[in-house]
Amino acid sequence: MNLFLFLPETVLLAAIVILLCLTLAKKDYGTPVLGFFLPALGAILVLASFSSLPHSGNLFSNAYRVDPLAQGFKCLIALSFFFTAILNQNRLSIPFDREIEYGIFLLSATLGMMMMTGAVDLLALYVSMELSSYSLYLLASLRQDRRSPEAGVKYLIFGAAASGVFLWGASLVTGLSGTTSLLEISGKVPVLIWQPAFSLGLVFASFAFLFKLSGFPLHFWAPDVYESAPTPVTNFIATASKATAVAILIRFFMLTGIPGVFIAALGALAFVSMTLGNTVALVQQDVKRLLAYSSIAQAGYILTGLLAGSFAGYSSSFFYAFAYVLMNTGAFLVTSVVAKTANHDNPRLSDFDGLAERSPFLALLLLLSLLSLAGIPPLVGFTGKWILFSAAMDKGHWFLVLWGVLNSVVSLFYYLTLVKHAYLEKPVVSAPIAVSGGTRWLGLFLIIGLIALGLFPNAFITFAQQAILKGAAL
Amino acid sequence: MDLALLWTIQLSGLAAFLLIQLLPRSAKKIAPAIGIALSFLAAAASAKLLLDHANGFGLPVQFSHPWLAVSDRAVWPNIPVERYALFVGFLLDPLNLTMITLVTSISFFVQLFSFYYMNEDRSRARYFGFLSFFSFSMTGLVLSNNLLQTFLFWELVGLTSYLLIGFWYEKESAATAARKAFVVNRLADLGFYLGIILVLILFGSLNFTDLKSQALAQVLPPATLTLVGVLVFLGVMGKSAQFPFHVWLPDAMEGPTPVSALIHSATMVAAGVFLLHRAFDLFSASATTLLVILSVGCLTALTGAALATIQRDMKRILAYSTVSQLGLMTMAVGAGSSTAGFFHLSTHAYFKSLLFLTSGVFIHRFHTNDIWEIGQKGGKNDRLAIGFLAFGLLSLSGLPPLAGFFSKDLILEAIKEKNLFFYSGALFVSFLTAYYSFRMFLVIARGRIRREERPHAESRALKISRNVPLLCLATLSLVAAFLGMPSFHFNFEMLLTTAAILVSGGGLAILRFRDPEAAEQKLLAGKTFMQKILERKFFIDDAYEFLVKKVGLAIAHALNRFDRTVINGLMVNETSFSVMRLGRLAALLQNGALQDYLAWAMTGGVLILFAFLHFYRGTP
Amino acid sequence: MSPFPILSAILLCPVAGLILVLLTPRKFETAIKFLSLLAASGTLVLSIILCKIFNTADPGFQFVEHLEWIKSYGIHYSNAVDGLNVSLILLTAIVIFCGILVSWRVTYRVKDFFANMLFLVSGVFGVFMTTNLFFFFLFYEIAVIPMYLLIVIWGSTNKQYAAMKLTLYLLLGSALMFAGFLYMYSLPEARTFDLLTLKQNVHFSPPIQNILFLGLFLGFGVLAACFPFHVWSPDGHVAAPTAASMLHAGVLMKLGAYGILRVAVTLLPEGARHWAGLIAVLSLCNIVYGALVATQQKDLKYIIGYSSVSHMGIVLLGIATMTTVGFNGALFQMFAHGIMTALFFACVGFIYDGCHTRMADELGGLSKQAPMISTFFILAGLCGLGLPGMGSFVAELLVTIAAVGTYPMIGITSITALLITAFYVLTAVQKAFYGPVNPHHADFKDLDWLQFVPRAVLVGCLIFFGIFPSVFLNWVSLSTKILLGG
Amino acid sequence: MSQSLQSYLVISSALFAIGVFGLLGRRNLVAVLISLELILNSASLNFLAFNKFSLPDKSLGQVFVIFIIALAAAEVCVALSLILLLYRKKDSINVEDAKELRG
Repeated sequence: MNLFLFLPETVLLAAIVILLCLTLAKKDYGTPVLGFFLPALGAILVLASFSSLPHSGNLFSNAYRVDPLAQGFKCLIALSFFFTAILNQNRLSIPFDREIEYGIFLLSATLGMMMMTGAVDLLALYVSMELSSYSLYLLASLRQDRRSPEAGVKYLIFGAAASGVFLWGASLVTGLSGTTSLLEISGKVPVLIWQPAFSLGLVFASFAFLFKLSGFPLHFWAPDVYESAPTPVTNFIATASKATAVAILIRFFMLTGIPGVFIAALGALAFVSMTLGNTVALVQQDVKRLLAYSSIAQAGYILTGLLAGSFAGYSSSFFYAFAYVLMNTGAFLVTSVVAKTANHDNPRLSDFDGLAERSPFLALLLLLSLLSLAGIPPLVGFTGKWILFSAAMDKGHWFLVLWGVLNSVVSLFYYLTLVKHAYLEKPVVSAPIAVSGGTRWLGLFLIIGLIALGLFPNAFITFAQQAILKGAAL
Repeated sequence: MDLALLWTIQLSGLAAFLLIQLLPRSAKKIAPAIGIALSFLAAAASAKLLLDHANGFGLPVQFSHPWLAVSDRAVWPNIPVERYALFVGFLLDPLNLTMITLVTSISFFVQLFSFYYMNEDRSRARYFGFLSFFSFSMTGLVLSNNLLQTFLFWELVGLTSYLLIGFWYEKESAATAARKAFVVNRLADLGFYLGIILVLILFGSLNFTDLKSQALAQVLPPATLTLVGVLVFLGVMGKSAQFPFHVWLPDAMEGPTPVSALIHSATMVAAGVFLLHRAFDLFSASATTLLVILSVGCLTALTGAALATIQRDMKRILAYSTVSQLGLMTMAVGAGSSTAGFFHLSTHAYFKSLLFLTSGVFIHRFHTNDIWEIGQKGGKNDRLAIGFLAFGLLSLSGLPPLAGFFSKDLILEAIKEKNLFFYSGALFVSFLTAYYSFRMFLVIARGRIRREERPHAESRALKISRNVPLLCLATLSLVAAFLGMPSFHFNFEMLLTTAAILVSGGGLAILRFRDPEAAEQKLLAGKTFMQKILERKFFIDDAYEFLVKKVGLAIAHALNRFDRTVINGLMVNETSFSVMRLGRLAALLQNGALQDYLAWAMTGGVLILFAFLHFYRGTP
Repeated sequence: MSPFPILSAILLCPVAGLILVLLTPRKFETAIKFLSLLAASGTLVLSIILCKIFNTADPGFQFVEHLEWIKSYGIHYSNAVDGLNVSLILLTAIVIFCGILVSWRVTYRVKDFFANMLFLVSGVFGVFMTTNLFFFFLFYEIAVIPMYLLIVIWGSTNKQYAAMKLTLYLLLGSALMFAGFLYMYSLPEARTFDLLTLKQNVHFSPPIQNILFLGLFLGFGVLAACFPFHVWSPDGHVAAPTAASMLHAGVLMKLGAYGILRVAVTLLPEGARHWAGLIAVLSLCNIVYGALVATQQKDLKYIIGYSSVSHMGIVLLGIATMTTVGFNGALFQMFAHGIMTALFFACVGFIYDGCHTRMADELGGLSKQAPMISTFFILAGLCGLGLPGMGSFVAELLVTIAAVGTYPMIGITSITALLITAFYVLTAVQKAFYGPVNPHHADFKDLDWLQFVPRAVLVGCLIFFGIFPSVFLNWVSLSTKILLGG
Repeated sequence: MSQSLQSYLVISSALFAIGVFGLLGRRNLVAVLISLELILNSASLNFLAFNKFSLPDKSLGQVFVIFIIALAAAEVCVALSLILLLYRKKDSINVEDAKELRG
């Protein structure tokens, strides 16, 4: 068992252990932990996952698979953890005594997500999913105000119901196929598909993953949780957990294939989540809730890519997930800084007024990330959408593609409204906003990333295609 | 050698215009000098050309150069020339030569006279610039060798008349008159434009030398021949102020008088008749076109003459008389002899511009256009002007030795052969012409002087620039009569009829206007029914007013509201508001209750379940 | 791969200018202005050289540049020039050069203004050059967002509504294009976004051609202000600042018409012939409707906005005739109208800055006060109403010849628009320029030499191409013949 | 699928349905938690039924069930702490009161 295969996870485990010991110590180490320890750890984690990219092999008697697909997503999750760690500088209303627990839950959620990307065994998948979900439920309710426990409870019960459905589906699948390892199941699928119970189990299992992706029927938790969770956590939920959802869906669909009827159902779900996400976002006043609905709409676009079920579909979803992480982090970074200056964690549209005068850097970052979310060239969002929709169009889903593009036009309306507030309105208080070191460097990295990846995406697209090829090969 | 001369004639106007524009503000004073010098150069060049080809030897000379490639076998397989292009070039033949000398000479004299007329006006430079630009475009029109180039300069001439009519643009009436002139011309030019395109498409070439009636008859069926002829005639109607489109000419008198002398009596309005003569084969190819031309000409002549009889404004009388003379010329062409029409055009150009310049002298001196006031302010004391006025009016009404008599006789003969009804119309028109010319002369010459206006002293240069053009124009009109006469045959019977008309028309005028004061009282006292109609100009202006305001702008107003409410309101705003309403509706779905969320989620799952079972026929 | 990639050089000029402007700090305003002027004049010089060395005899693509971009999706950064886009590149260069000079007097947030202008124009250059559908779409949408910012921040009457409407409308149009391009890519024998390979080895069946052409035509028609979708252009132009509306009306609307020619007609000839009748009728509506509504407008910019709708109708009519003469006329009209509208907006912008009003009734007697700017406006107006000796006359002549040749009734009725245009142009001139001097703006000064130069350049181009149209037609006629399978 | 396996599956589906019904119907949050447990138990019943009748590797089902039980316990502990937090803020654990986040 070559240790390097498991490097990122070991780094996380070690960190969790260290933090647990710190909680025992009497002195309160909260601020240095969040201020210095987590970002440094994030950097190490990113380095570890990028260095372990080329490795591949099977662990824990084929329950855990390390291949470019899993490693690629691990890097993505590490990146979003690192971004969240940096965003923690502008955290609000998290009581001092809970800061270390905040760190621990963040780490355990990341560990759970990383395990999920690698898990090819239903049991391993279930355990890691529960690990990451439980830590996210707690993270969502750490804030001091009245409404965060309500969000936490909602998130938990919704998640538990979804994992219950997953379990029920998994039981049927395991029962009929006789094994919990996805690799063997994928071998048996052509035989077993004729039994309705088996495909029913498959459908229920993959239906449950929509919860993490916040796709249509299972998206209800997203707006409430995004609004009441602290902004760094919202960013983490929006980026990391959605990326993991994409990872599992790619893995699951690739190995077990999508039954014909389910493609039509997924198409309908994608259609509704796009429309719902974009239209409701038009009427939102709270920025985090607006971004929640925008992420529901983005889930719709990713579903369109996934349901193509083709090699191009999976690789473009992988690319789009990466682009999505960058775009969303940009938007949440600006929201967190604005929230910090406005000193309440739910900035409204009006809090963004005159951002261009107060800090041109933030305004530019906001403009670029929102336009990229809307799919405007030359940013990465556009290239992502282009290859995503071209995969769907190859499979003949022309209506979904047309509907997706029309939706991105509608989405441009509320993105541009936000941009208008930033660029056009006069600021209420016109003091310039100082952007601290870490956030400024992250912002710069994001701006360059959005434009560079948009214009020169060839390298990453080829990597994504390799990852999918290797992931599919048993 | 000819090409060099042609280029000098053509470009001298343009050179003057550009030079004057580029003059710095301080040197604006020398603008008249440039204008006059270069127009003299053009006149000299055309005179030289006239001498070179005195009796038409070595003509016609043609230089043409391809301008625009219009090649499309796909659309018009039957076009004769494989890759035909639209050409630009000069054509020189007897007709052009006489016309070019006429145009350049008159424009030189008018420029000379304008030095006297416009010397107090501050924006003189702009005036002389536009005048030179006018002579450039007029020469271009005359010398062109194909229909398209004629149309090109046709529009430019329309533009300069717009600029010159609206020269004193501070005056609201001048600006409106200018716009009216341009729009009416434009309306007529549409027909001309369409005619040219039809000829180009159906016949392939626009060159005058190719437009022979036999060639046309072979290619085009008779119906299209008439259509094309009438369409091109529409353009002529616009420019030469024929019946429905004559409304702009009287209003064009808002411009300075030398302008009216040059443009609205001699050259521009004559362009139409010139085109009739130039492209006569196009019209004579079908008899119906000639009939149309004849009837429109007669209608114009009658309305022009009738309206001229009751005008008080001196320039308006001359304007209406130009309209009626143009009607006569068109009737001559309609009657089949375009040479008679053209001959009358050349003589009329000279004595009519002479008349306008004399009216310029009166207006400049007495600062009023009304003939009664001029009479009262001592019009008859200006010996020279009265003399020229008499000379012009008599040649207009056709006194034998003068120019008018010969050209009008030819026209009457041509129309007589053609058709008696129109011949009687022409006679009545010349009767009315005699009547209003004598009326004008009597009112000015015999008016009792009330408040005498002593002429303020003028410098020698001004005197020359006033009298020389008048003198030259008078002599030239006589010279043109004798020189340009196509064929002199003494028709005694025609001499008798014209003399009779002259005597009766003049006598009636003398009878009524022997004592202008009494005539004015009688006029003011009671307006006969006939006078009321004439006053309202046969309600044509009101018809235009109605068409433009009530019909045209009403449609535009309705379309504008349609655009704002239906397209902008309905298609654009409604769709976006409905999307917003859909959003608000969908937001209700998110009502905060956990169990509603779970209910919606589970129904979603169950729906998929049912869909699955329903469609699941064992095929994955 | 020609030795010196002139096309990429033309594209990189504004991009380099943009980067330099972004780097210069905010307070060096004159430096920013000179930088952008340098970039604009760079493109102008290069495009004039391009037009000079463009070989009118060679029917195929020239100055081809090719660069692998995303191999797996058949996306290459490939530029090429033929008859269709050489004149449009020149047009863009001229309009941006004059636009920069005209906006010399902008004072509010100079850096962002010029950055947006250069970004907008690099998008437009990109579209005109590329022969790859991906980059066509990429540059097409790049040009939209700076236009939104230009209108929102520096605009005038109800700018927010107009900016949002304009952006959403154009993106709606581009959505149809997006779906069309992807559909073409999805066909098994296509698998590439390169226009040339698509043209050779993809043969769409007639029913698909019809639907696809309709989608693409509507997508491009929105930008070319085709009849039912024209309503964004007058509002957009009125609200935009001078230079932005110059660029937008002058160049961006031609993008739509160019797109129809380059993509829709090249790839789907049968579809084009199938819908030609409908396009002809729509363009007739454009022409007559635009002219009629323009007569009702009080604001000078609205008059120009609706006159652009009417003139774009002539372009669409030219395309609808599906003949080489019609195409030549359409391309010529695109060029001539681009310059004319730029001149119009330049003059009205200058008047608006001076008199703080654009209502024709409130401006009076400007000719007396400011003869130079009034002459420029009147010249632009005369070109608008198709006065011979100016570019638009030749274009309208060619299009009318083609139209009367193919659709006689439509051709004849389209001529009436010349009369209506004459009416509303002269009414506007009379109200705004003639008549007694209005004391309200007695202090309105005339053009200084810096503002004189751009407008003189525009008038010069109009008159040059009006008198020597064959210069333009030599560029264009060969490739339109090939486009129609000559 | 032998006859008795089907009867077990029917029972577990019934259990699953009851759990879902309880999830949607009950007003008390703790009751909702209980119905969640029911769903998890129905899944483990499924596993055991399959384990008994058709699974080749008998240990698979039991291992899975043990994990389910362990994770259910963890879930309950987290859920109860959150419900306690909610109770402290809102003095009631009624699902209808947790409706402030909406729109």
